[in-house]
Amino acid sequence: MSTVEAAPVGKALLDPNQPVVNDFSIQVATVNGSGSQSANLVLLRALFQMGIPVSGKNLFPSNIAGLPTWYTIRTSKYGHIGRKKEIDFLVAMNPDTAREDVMSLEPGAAVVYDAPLNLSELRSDVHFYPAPFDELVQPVVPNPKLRKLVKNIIYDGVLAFLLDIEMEEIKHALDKQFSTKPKAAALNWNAVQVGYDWAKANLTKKDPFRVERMQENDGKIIIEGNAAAALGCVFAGVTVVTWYPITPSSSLAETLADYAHRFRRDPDTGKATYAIVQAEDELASIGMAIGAGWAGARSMTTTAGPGISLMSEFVGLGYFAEIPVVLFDVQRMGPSTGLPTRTSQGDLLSAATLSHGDTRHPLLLPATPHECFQMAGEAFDLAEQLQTPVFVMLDLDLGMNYWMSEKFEYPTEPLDRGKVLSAEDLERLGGFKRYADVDGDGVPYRTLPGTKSPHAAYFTRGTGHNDSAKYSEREDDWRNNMDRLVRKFETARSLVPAPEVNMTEGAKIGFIACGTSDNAVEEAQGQLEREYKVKTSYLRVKAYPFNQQLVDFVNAHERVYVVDQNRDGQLLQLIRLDQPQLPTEKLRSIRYYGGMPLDARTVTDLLVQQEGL
Amino acid sequence: MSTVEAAPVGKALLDPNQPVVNDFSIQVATVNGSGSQSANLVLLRALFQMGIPVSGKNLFPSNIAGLPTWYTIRTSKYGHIGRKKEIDFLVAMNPDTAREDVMSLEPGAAVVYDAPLNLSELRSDVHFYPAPFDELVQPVVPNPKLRKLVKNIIYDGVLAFLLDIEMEEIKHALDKQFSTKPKAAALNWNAVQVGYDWAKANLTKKDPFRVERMQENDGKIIIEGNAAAALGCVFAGVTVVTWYPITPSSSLAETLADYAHRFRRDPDTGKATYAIVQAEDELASIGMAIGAGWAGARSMTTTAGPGISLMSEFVGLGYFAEIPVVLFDVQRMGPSTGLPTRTSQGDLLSAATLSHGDTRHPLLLPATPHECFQMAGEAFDLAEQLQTPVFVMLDLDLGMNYWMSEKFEYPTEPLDRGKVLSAEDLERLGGFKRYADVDGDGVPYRTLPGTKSPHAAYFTRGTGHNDSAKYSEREDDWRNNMDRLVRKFETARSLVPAPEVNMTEGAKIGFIACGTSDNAVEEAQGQLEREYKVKTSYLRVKAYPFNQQLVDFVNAHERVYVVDQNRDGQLLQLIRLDQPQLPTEKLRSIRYYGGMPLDARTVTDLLVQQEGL
Amino acid sequence: MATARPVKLNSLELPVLDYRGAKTTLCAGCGHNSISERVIESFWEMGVDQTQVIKMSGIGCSSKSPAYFLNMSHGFNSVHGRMPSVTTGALLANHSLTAMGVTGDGDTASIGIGHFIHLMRRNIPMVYIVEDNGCYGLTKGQFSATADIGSTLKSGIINQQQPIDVCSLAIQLGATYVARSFSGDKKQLQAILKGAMAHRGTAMIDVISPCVTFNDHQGSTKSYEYVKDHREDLQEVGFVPHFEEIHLEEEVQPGEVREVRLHDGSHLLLKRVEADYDPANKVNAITTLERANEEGHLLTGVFYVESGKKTLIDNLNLVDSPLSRLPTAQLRPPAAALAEAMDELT
Amino acid sequence: MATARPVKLNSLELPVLDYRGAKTTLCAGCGHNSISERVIESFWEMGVDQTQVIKMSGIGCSSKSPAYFLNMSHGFNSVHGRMPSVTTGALLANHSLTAMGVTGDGDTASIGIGHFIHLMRRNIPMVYIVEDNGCYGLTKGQFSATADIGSTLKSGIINQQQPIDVCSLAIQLGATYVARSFSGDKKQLQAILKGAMAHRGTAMIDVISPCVTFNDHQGSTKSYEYVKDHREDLQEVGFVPHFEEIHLEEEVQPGEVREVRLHDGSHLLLKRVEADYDPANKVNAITTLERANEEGHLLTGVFYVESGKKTLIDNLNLVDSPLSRLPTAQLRPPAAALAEAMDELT
Ligand SMILES: Cc1ncc(C[n+]2csc(CCOP(=O)(O)OP(=O)(O)O)c2C)c(N)n1
Ligand SMILES: Cc1ncc(C[n+]2csc(CCOP(=O)(O)OP(=O)(O)O)c2C)c(N)n1
Ligand code: SF4
Ligand code: SF4
Ligand SMILES: [Mg+2]
Ligand SMILES: [Mg+2]
Repeated sequence: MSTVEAAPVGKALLDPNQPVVNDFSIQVATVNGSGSQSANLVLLRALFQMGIPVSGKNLFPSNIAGLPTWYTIRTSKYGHIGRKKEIDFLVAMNPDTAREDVMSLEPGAAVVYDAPLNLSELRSDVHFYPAPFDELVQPVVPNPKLRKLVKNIIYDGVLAFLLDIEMEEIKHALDKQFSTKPKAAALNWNAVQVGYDWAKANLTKKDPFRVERMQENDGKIIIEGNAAAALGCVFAGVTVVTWYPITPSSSLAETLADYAHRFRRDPDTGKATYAIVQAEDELASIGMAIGAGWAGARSMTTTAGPGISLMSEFVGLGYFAEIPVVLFDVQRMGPSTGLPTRTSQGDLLSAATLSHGDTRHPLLLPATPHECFQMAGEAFDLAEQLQTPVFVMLDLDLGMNYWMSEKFEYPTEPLDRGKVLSAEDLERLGGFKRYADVDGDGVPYRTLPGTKSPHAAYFTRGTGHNDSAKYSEREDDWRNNMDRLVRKFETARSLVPAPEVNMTEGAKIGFIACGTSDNAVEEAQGQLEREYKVKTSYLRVKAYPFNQQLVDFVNAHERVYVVDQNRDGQLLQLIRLDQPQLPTEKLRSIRYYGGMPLDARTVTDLLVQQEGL
Repeated sequence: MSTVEAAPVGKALLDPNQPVVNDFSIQVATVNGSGSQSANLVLLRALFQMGIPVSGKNLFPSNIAGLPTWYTIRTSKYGHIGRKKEIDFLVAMNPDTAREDVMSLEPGAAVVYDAPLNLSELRSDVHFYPAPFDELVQPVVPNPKLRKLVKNIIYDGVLAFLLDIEMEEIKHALDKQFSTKPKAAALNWNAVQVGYDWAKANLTKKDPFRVERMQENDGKIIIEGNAAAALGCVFAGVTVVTWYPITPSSSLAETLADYAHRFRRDPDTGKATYAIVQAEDELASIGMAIGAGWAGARSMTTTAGPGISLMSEFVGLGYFAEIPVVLFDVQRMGPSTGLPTRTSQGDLLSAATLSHGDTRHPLLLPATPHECFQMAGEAFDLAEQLQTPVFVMLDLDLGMNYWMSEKFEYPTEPLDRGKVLSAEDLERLGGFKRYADVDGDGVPYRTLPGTKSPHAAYFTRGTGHNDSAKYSEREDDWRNNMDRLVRKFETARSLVPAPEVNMTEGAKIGFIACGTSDNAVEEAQGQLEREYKVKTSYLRVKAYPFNQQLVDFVNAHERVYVVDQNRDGQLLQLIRLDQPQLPTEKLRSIRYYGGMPLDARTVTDLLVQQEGL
Repeated sequence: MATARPVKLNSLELPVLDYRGAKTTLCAGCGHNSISERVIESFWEMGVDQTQVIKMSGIGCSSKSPAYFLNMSHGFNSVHGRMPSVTTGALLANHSLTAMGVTGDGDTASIGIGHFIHLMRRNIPMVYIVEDNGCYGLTKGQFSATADIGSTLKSGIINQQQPIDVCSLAIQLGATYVARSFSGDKKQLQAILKGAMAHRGTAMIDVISPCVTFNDHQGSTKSYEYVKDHREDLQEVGFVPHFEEIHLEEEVQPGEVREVRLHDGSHLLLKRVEADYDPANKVNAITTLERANEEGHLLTGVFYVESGKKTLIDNLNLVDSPLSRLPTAQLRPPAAALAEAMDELT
Repeated sequence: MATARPVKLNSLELPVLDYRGAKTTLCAGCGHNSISERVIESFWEMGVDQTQVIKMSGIGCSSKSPAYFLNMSHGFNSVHGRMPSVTTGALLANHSLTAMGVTGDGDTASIGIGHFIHLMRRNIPMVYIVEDNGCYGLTKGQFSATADIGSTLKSGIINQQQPIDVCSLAIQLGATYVARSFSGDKKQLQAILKGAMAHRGTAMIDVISPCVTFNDHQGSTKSYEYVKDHREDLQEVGFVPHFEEIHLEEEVQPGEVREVRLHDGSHLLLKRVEADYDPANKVNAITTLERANEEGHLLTGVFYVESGKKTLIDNLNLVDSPLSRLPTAQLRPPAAALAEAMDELT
């Protein structure tokens, strides 16, 4: 590949005298299992601690060690923390990908690379900074075995010099990272300094990119969505957690176990107020969760697409026998095993309609760790209020990447345990009918096993039953029950979180999106306004089923673009199924299904294309 | 309950002097496991042999013995073989339901009943014929144990007298029914005659219902849809059948085993050209079928709703790894275990979109045994042409009830085994790319394991792959592959059977329906024309995805009613998802989900309601 | 309150009638009905508080039977083959419940064998009854995974596949009370059942329970006939509840009887133990079963009893009060906890 | 064609290189890689025609390995825990194929145990290798169902659940060649593997294969260290292919060696059989394993070999030519057949 292909000869480089401050992206290309993860997190934290809006996206392979990994960090003084497509600053440590990584840069970008890779010949329109990492690491780490793991941290030092990252913050971040391993902390700090000093002594800054302290992050935290959801569950009083390991959901259950162990044990006895069981498979984990929900637990399971498919039969039982249970689906790229370490919103349709026969399930659609925390609580309340399976749909980007966030507020509302009759209630009522629609909201009353009353017992089944939960094949019983379930779903419509609506004066075009598409859409709105003078409104749904606000939003605009991170436009499909009266010609689809976190430019380009701008 | 409630006093009975010939319904109410099934089939056959258009619907409980069963037979000189709601002639043999059965009759109906039940007091506006079945059976069957089983056949004799059914035809039908058990045949014939003679001597005909020989059934057969599909598979060259028992699909696999045993063994060696395996569960049966399809078999599995749910993960693999396999879903009433012995079209949506991630699967939608036979063949061709799972959606009504049908034509077209490369092809081509879109139709070429060529091997996986079937996590590989699968689905659109369109001059209203809704819709069209002077057109889809004809049909009418035998209007939902550009305001929904075979009156009433006629 | 009583009452002052369920819809003569009778008697005689019992099952004729006993207990007729996981979950939510699982051989050994195995591994505290007729009754008699090689269907089809012995599997995989009985043996089944109720841990009982409609013919190895001819008792099983004294009938010599003490203080009395069979010896138990299978004997009796082994519930170290009954105060950590977590993340 | 050869060729005139696969993406030092090496050597040395082989697996690091051997064979990396059913189906379609299944302990013993059991019951003719590291490697090291009680995770968590011994299950359920080996024992593993290839029926081999990244630490019972310390060989296993003469080294006394003849005429040589262990004795095999487990020994060797037992394929009485290759003439019955069926239905 000649340099010419990469950039027209003579194209002027960006002028370093016009610095680009707090508004660029860094990509670190390494090999997984090489300890680069901590080096990257230290970098991210240091920038975060400098008060600069920042985000980090880990692009890792579906294997344990030896394959290419990319970590991209974006700093944005404007607070845009969605993915940025173009890489401004590359750290090339992986021989296997270095060539392609460099060739795909925009002119004017900068590259720190492992000297032996000899990348500087590749093109003339980017700034190169070779660094002899192996030589640098040797004196720091006598033991050759350990070198591989420390080598990477050195680029933190080099970047600190090139980008003006404050060394104290790197030190601080390092200590946090290795809080449990002071030895490792010291060793790594040592290595960082070596990198910094060497860079200072040997490199001259040529590129325009640098950072400056800001005050944006005061009181903010940095956390993965899975951890946030886990905390949400712990504070929502989850009592039974059953799961089966699967990327990208495993860390939700594992973090939950850690937090629960700390915060959910009896101070005196040390005994647990929760049970976490790793099941033998997903059929068992949902089965246990359903059994637990039936017996009165706040129960949940965590999984990803393949697990959702395996849970279909049981979720149908949960819907029809009316059992509260919460399912966390941390979506990855499907179909089938697909790309286990790539993000997507590909399970929306299957989750909402999971199982044979006529079934519908509420979905909660968090877009931030803050919402992961909050909606975890709402999910358990909804499940028990409605006595039905409730899905919380995260995705890999939200669940496994680190996000800046406001601190979570301590929940003050009491837990809503739904319509459960106590022995006393039963005494007073002289009995009850499990599936009678007493309140007209489609939600029946239930009793828990173990309720000490001769009137408490009823028989739960996935087969036809009448109001009294007695087996019935009668047509009228069947239809009454199925119609009540529709009423119940309408009740759900009024209970689930309302969308976030953002109307723009004079906008003819509207966006509808959910989950992690949020950052890209918001940033795209700005791009459209600035670059194309196109005003847009934006409605972000936070849950399915949808409410009147969505209908009004569509009616209030000439064209509405529904943004989906899947091939088939599943959010749009759900809207069509849920609100069939909406004028079809107004609804358009913006779909991205490449597995990366969605970026604003993609959204902008696809809209511009369809608008013919 | 007083007779007054049942019918206004003084309401005149139908005049027996104005006979109702070949246009009424008979319902036999018995207890299951009491041998009534053969008595009813003999009745059905006798009428069939008399050349009268006839249909029989068995309404049985989800248990083996001792619960109420109803068998309804409809004779219709007009050829309407859908279910008729109103019962004209009741045979009440079941003490548990007799009261309700009688009270729900229209005035003017007739009732033959087991004398001890004393039903004649119940109301004065129906004709009663008590018969002492126990007394009658005693002399016929010395052994008390056997009496229960023979008692029922006696009502055939009584009905023969009351309805003018030809005794020779009953004899003929009996011999067919008991062809393998001449002793039983004789015994039962004896009992029938006893019934006839007794009736002749003791009953005076009061009601207007009777039959007369016609010539409608020459060359016709009478068969269940499951048996027809089984025959279709045998003649379509199915080689691997894996299944797990479940009502109402079991008889498809079991009949297939019988036919295959007769017609698919090597005449010389007696060895089988097919393998049928009862798997340990549905996950295994679809897994085996997929493994077999991958290795070159024409493979299939049979199941019902719960099995479909359990097969979700594997079907996603089949879609993504592109493996031919045929799934027969004989639909029963869901969700969950639901009503295993009631019919429905409740799996349409879940089957078409089965599995997580972005997936779509072709559905074939037979309406008659004739189509069951034919589409079984088409399904295997399609699965191998498209290299993807193909569903054939029957329902309990079609699969387990007896239907009149034209004889099946012997298939003459060669089997289409799809794009399979032989060792010679590979030699010539010097290799191949498993997932390359060579022909632009989205359908790639494959090789079968065991192909003796160094170029034949490729690696099949449910994870991301490139054209050459190599593992890939690259965004471009993923998107190219997913886009090709969309092209492939468009190819499917052009290959699946076209709808049956029936345009009516000047009709503003159209019907769209599928499967067993057909009879009800056709009859309803007549009712609307006669009773409301409303002209309607009718399009019956035979497959999903849909084609341009459906779009044109919708555009050609002011309002289109989509008929569904499920609660959520799943056929309409599929139409919305597949053809989102269709004007929503035109599309309306007629839904029945009571579990009985759909009847014309229900369709008519629901349309009239919405039309405000 | 000791007034003259018209009907016999148990320790809870309840007549046996109160322990019945809905009218059975199973075939007359079905072995499953006899088992339901034994359940009713046993729970009544042991004076169990029904409100603290859960009746769990999968799908099948056998799985329907929980509807036919213990009307005052919550019941859950779940999905095919999945009773083990549902029951496990229910006990996680409320470990004070007494769990009674009833399933079929198809439900457990065919579709459900995976969940069965993992339940045994966890030693979930419950009574697990397999109503074993070697076929799928509810779907009209196809072979299940416990059908013996050579056994025939009514249609004449012969089973050629290795049967699964749920007892030897259960022992091997960690169940702590494993026995086999016959629906037709009132006395043995009741003793074994009561023993299971008195045990803490997974008590797995395989009960041969003929399907009179589809698998009770000549050639079937699960017919009443066949069982009578091929059955061999490992011991004569007696049961003495914790609230009664053990006293052996005269004719029995002490050495002849092995007393097995159970969790709640009740005892099993195993009489005429062949070769002084030790139900605590795992390897021997498995060997004995394998041998019996090879020799074509249908061995019944109590094969294995292990007391004191921890259950999953024990291992989870849960608070004493059932999780399902915990008040918000115990479910939601204090604000300080959240603050702590937040500070770590800044 | 006997010209001077630069590289060693096998009976098919192929170099071992031709039996390799893609470059492994597993961790350096992973036991699974060693097993792949043994597979490559064994198939090469036995001169197997790769085009007639299918490589089947589920999901996991272990299940990835079929991509790393036998490039010229069709491979199928299916879904988690379902390799058994997919392989069964493939063999139904074409019973002339040689099936090589590779899975992990999580894939087989956790999610897949049900399908595993039913595969054993059917005695499906295949080599079934469990690459057993006691954990879920690909999802970062959680316990699988073969983890021993007391074994710890890196995080310190201790397993409290009864492990599944896939060997004793396999024997009990009908597998006809059952062995255990260690990824680090080149000689034994290769002999056992070749024996499996020469056998007809289900050959189930449990290969302890340490996960260096997540389960090779102190406290793990599946670490290289632990295996070295606790391993016990039931026999020294030798293999003589059908195309070679058996000759015993001098120092071995005839009585010391047991020769087991295999389906294709090859022989296993089991030396220094402890207590003259008879691999044809099922009950004894199971007892031996259970005892070893109780005593905490990791027993390796060939535990059970049963020859001549019918496979599912045999029982189905299929035509000789693979179903996948039948011409239309054999697939579609004549018109007369349909006419006959129609007439019966009039
Ligand atoms: C997922 C699923 N598959 C299949 C069925 C159909 N089915 C109902 S009961 C049954 C087998 C019951 O056999 P068993 O457990 O032995 O009970 P039995 O009727 O013999 O007492 C089957 C296959 C079902 N209900 N659900
Ligand atoms: C249905 C489903 N559930 C969970 C997963 C996630 N997953 C991938 S591999 C694996 C376990 C692998 O363990 P094992 O079979 O022992 O293989 P190893 O990696 O240890 O070699 C799991 C749980 C999946 N891919 N599919
Ligand atoms: S079919 Fe068999 S198992 Fe079912 S109820 Fe009747 S006898 Fe019992
Ligand atoms: S993680 Fe463990 S099992 Fe997976 S490749 Fe690495 S060492 Fe092997
Ligand atoms: Mg059974
Ligand atoms: Mg493993």
